[in-house]
Amino acid sequence: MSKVVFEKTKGLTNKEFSYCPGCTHGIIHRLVAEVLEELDILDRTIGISPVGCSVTNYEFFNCDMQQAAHGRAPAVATGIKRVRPDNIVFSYQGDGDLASIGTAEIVHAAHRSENITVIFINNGIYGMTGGQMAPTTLVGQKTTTSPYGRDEKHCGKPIKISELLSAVPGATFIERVSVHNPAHVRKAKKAIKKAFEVQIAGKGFSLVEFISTCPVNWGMKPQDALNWAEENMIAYYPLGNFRTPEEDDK
Amino acid sequence: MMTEKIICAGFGGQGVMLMGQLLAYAANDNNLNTLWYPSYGPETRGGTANCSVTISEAKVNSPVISQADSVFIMNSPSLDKFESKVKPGGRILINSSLAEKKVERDDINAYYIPVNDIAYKLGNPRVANMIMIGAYIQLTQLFEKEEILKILRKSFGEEKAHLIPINDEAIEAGKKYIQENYK
Amino acid sequence: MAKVMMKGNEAMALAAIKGGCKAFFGYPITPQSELPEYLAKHMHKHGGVFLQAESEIAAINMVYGASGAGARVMTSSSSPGIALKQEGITYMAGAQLPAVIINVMRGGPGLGGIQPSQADYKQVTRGGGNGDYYVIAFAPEDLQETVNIIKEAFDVADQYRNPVMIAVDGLIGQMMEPVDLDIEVPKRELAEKTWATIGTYGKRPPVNINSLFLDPQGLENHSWNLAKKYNTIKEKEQRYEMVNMKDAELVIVAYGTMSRIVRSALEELNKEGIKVGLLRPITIWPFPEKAFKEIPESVKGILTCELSTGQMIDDVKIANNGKLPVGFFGRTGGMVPEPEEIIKAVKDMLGGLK
Amino acid sequence: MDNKIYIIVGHYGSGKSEFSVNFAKKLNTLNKSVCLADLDIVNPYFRSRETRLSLINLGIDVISDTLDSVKGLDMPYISPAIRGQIAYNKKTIILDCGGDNVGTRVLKQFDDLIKQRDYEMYMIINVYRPETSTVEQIIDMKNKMEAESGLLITGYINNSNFLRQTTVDDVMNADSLIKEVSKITSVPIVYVSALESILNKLPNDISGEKFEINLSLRSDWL
Repeated sequence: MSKVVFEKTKGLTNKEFSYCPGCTHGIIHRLVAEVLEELDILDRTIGISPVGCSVTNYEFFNCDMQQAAHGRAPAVATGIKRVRPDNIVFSYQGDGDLASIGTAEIVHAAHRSENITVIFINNGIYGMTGGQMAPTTLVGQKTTTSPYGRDEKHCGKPIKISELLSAVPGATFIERVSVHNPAHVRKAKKAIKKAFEVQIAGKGFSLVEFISTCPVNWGMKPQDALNWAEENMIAYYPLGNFRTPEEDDK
Repeated sequence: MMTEKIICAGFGGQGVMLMGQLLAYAANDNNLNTLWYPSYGPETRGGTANCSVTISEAKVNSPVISQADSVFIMNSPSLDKFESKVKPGGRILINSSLAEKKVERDDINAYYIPVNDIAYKLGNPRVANMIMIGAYIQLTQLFEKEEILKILRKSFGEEKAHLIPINDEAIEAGKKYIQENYK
Repeated sequence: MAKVMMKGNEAMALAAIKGGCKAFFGYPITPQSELPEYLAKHMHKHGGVFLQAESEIAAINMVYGASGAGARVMTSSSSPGIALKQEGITYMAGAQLPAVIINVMRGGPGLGGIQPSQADYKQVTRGGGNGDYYVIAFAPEDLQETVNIIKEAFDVADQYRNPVMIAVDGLIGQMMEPVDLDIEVPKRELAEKTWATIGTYGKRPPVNINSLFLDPQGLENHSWNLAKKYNTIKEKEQRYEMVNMKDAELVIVAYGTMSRIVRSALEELNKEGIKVGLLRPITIWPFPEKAFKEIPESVKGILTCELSTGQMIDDVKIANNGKLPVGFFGRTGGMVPEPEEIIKAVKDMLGGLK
Repeated sequence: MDNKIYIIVGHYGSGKSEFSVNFAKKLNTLNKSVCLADLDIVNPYFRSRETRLSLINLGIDVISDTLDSVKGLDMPYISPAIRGQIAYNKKTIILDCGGDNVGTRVLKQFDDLIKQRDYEMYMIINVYRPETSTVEQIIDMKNKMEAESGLLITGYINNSNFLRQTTVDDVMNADSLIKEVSKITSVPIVYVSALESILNKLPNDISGEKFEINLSLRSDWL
């Protein structure tokens, strides 16, 4: 009798990912989907697709989905959760979406401690529109709109969303993770699980920030991109938990 | 068909809006058509405030009153602004405690009532507007005092029920002032 | 229930509750703030949700989410706030989501002023955001009509899966009139919201609320399907009132507060023996073009009266199609004319026609 | 079997995609098994993928993004099939890149695989584009594109034109400028490309093999 070594999660559809080779969207999609399945909440989950490279992720997540305007996913999530508090609601957003155009929406969703879960992908660049500078682009990093490297005197230092949101009283669970190696992938999945458990328990706003890569727009091979993320991104964006529900913090 | 168009004008805080609303509520209780319309926004906070009320047996159309049957003037600037809005033969009720001037027109009926002084004597300066209402219902016989009090009781509720007697006194004082000074 | 005296903004809020509204998301702006204030006080008593959003943009996107999740939902604002909401409104039109949006119009452009205005006519009737779409727009003239229309509007929005806007000027929001909130309004036959994202619960495949089309052909097909829907709405939902048309020499086209002022003017003109009719659009989109076919032969000209420098006049000209001379009278910036000004405009126009 | 990789790079708007499409068709008529991969993720318009269907009808493989999109789609997904084709080593591959050094950045994904194969990287030059109008500018662009891609440019293509308003003099003036570049950098001019009406009038001693361009990406009115 053959043993099943790898079974595709029910949280994903059969559609093949459209992402570039080496893009971490695929693995993060899979982790989220596995958690939804393992927590047995998939059939009551409503997800929100952003504007960005993952704009069509409603094709991949095997649950009800709504596609939102650029940056507005937390507001859309709020609308859904307020009228359907028994459903599980998550938004999936990139750094242009969440950390730039949608800063008001994410800050206020955290501020109200909206009982939703946010999956935040930070790869320091705008992928969809072709490699422009994001608010999270590192100082010195070259993009199409910072062709000489990001100059902090010109456009500031990269924004640290997890730190920023953990200063908002309403934020219940905030953790920054990475998926650059298998050990961190396992850790990342735990964080996602915790975030959804916080929501299931009705404890309020949860967000997991992923240090992610964009090999194509960074001009690197996938493995080099992972190494670069580990050496440069994580140095600036430290991994770890920033907020956890008080009663669990022992 | 009866139609009565009223403009109330004064400072914000003098209860000008409430005067108009009371008359509109009373009209509705009497199954008359009515429309109350305020000047709104920053004007209502400390600046000049005014509202207009139309009461009619017919459907009320234009909310804008160009020629008023009755105008309440609670302060001096309002007299300058609204004297021209009184229709010929109409009436103007002036708070002579604050508006010292007399009207310039001779085709309207002016009533000078020192409502602030009377209110002060009654022991509550805030009921000046109710003295004006008393004067108005005495002049027009449009509503009974009891109808006005009924609306006040409802809007004050239990919490402010103790304010009913002073308002009753104020309306009565207004009525009396007209009876005694404009026979 | 007997008639009650209510302020326009409060009456609109209560009408929404009576119309089955289960969620409200908004942001304060004069002259409509009493509306969210009223709902903040009362919505929960009716099992509904009230939430003050961080901005108009967030509010309309909350409406998008709640509507997508199958709820009867409303937002309200005033002109500059509606401009901010246009992003969400076009997404809703694209994703075919119903909602009721109240616009208590004030003067513009820019921050403008807080006094009554109808200068949003084009913002309201031309879709307002990007893309080929329209919102169904009602422009009632008094509180009773406003209340009845709001109660009906939720059904209209659900029937066509499209946002419905109630465009009233600041005066209607701020005034008090007796109003009966329990008058029965026509009910529509509504299909179950099988498209709503409420969780699959293992009973059906996942659904998706979306306005993105990767394939231009797909987007073209979608746009033509929407156009077909809008044509049905044009055919079935034009609403208007014709007043004093018999033997009229002139017809005034006016809506909202302006039509009330015109009514007062018509009474005076009638006393003078001058016969003028009123064509009052109740829907401004679809514009009541059908009404223009009912204008009698006796009419020699059309006078458009608006609280703007002239926006609806374009639609009047299209509907008139060159048949009769079209004149204009307008006040704007929050200035509201007295009936005498309309009377003068009528006499001027009639004088020019003779 | 010619299983070379031809990489077409150049300044934004220099005519890379037009050349790539025409080049693919030409190689196809020479009975080569051709695969055209559109790597342009910089700008979603005027890309060779727009001619995808007509090329497929000719038997040319076309790889664009993972969604196989045809028209201006703002989804810059690089298909894993491109890597597969390069490694497969059986077909003549044309890699049509996006503009500038930003457009060559994507090549970094495959540079090791490409180096294992026989490749040519042609830089298309239109000296009438403002940022490649001097010898210094062209050489600067070449250096930047090589740095970003990790690959070396092996030939120039003189594609200098003003679309339908191009004259023989325009092409000749460009020829002398690019010759200068060629001399300094020791990289040959491999083609001179133009519309047929111009190409026929060019002298035989002009640098590079004459290559006829048929406009396929621009509509007639452009």
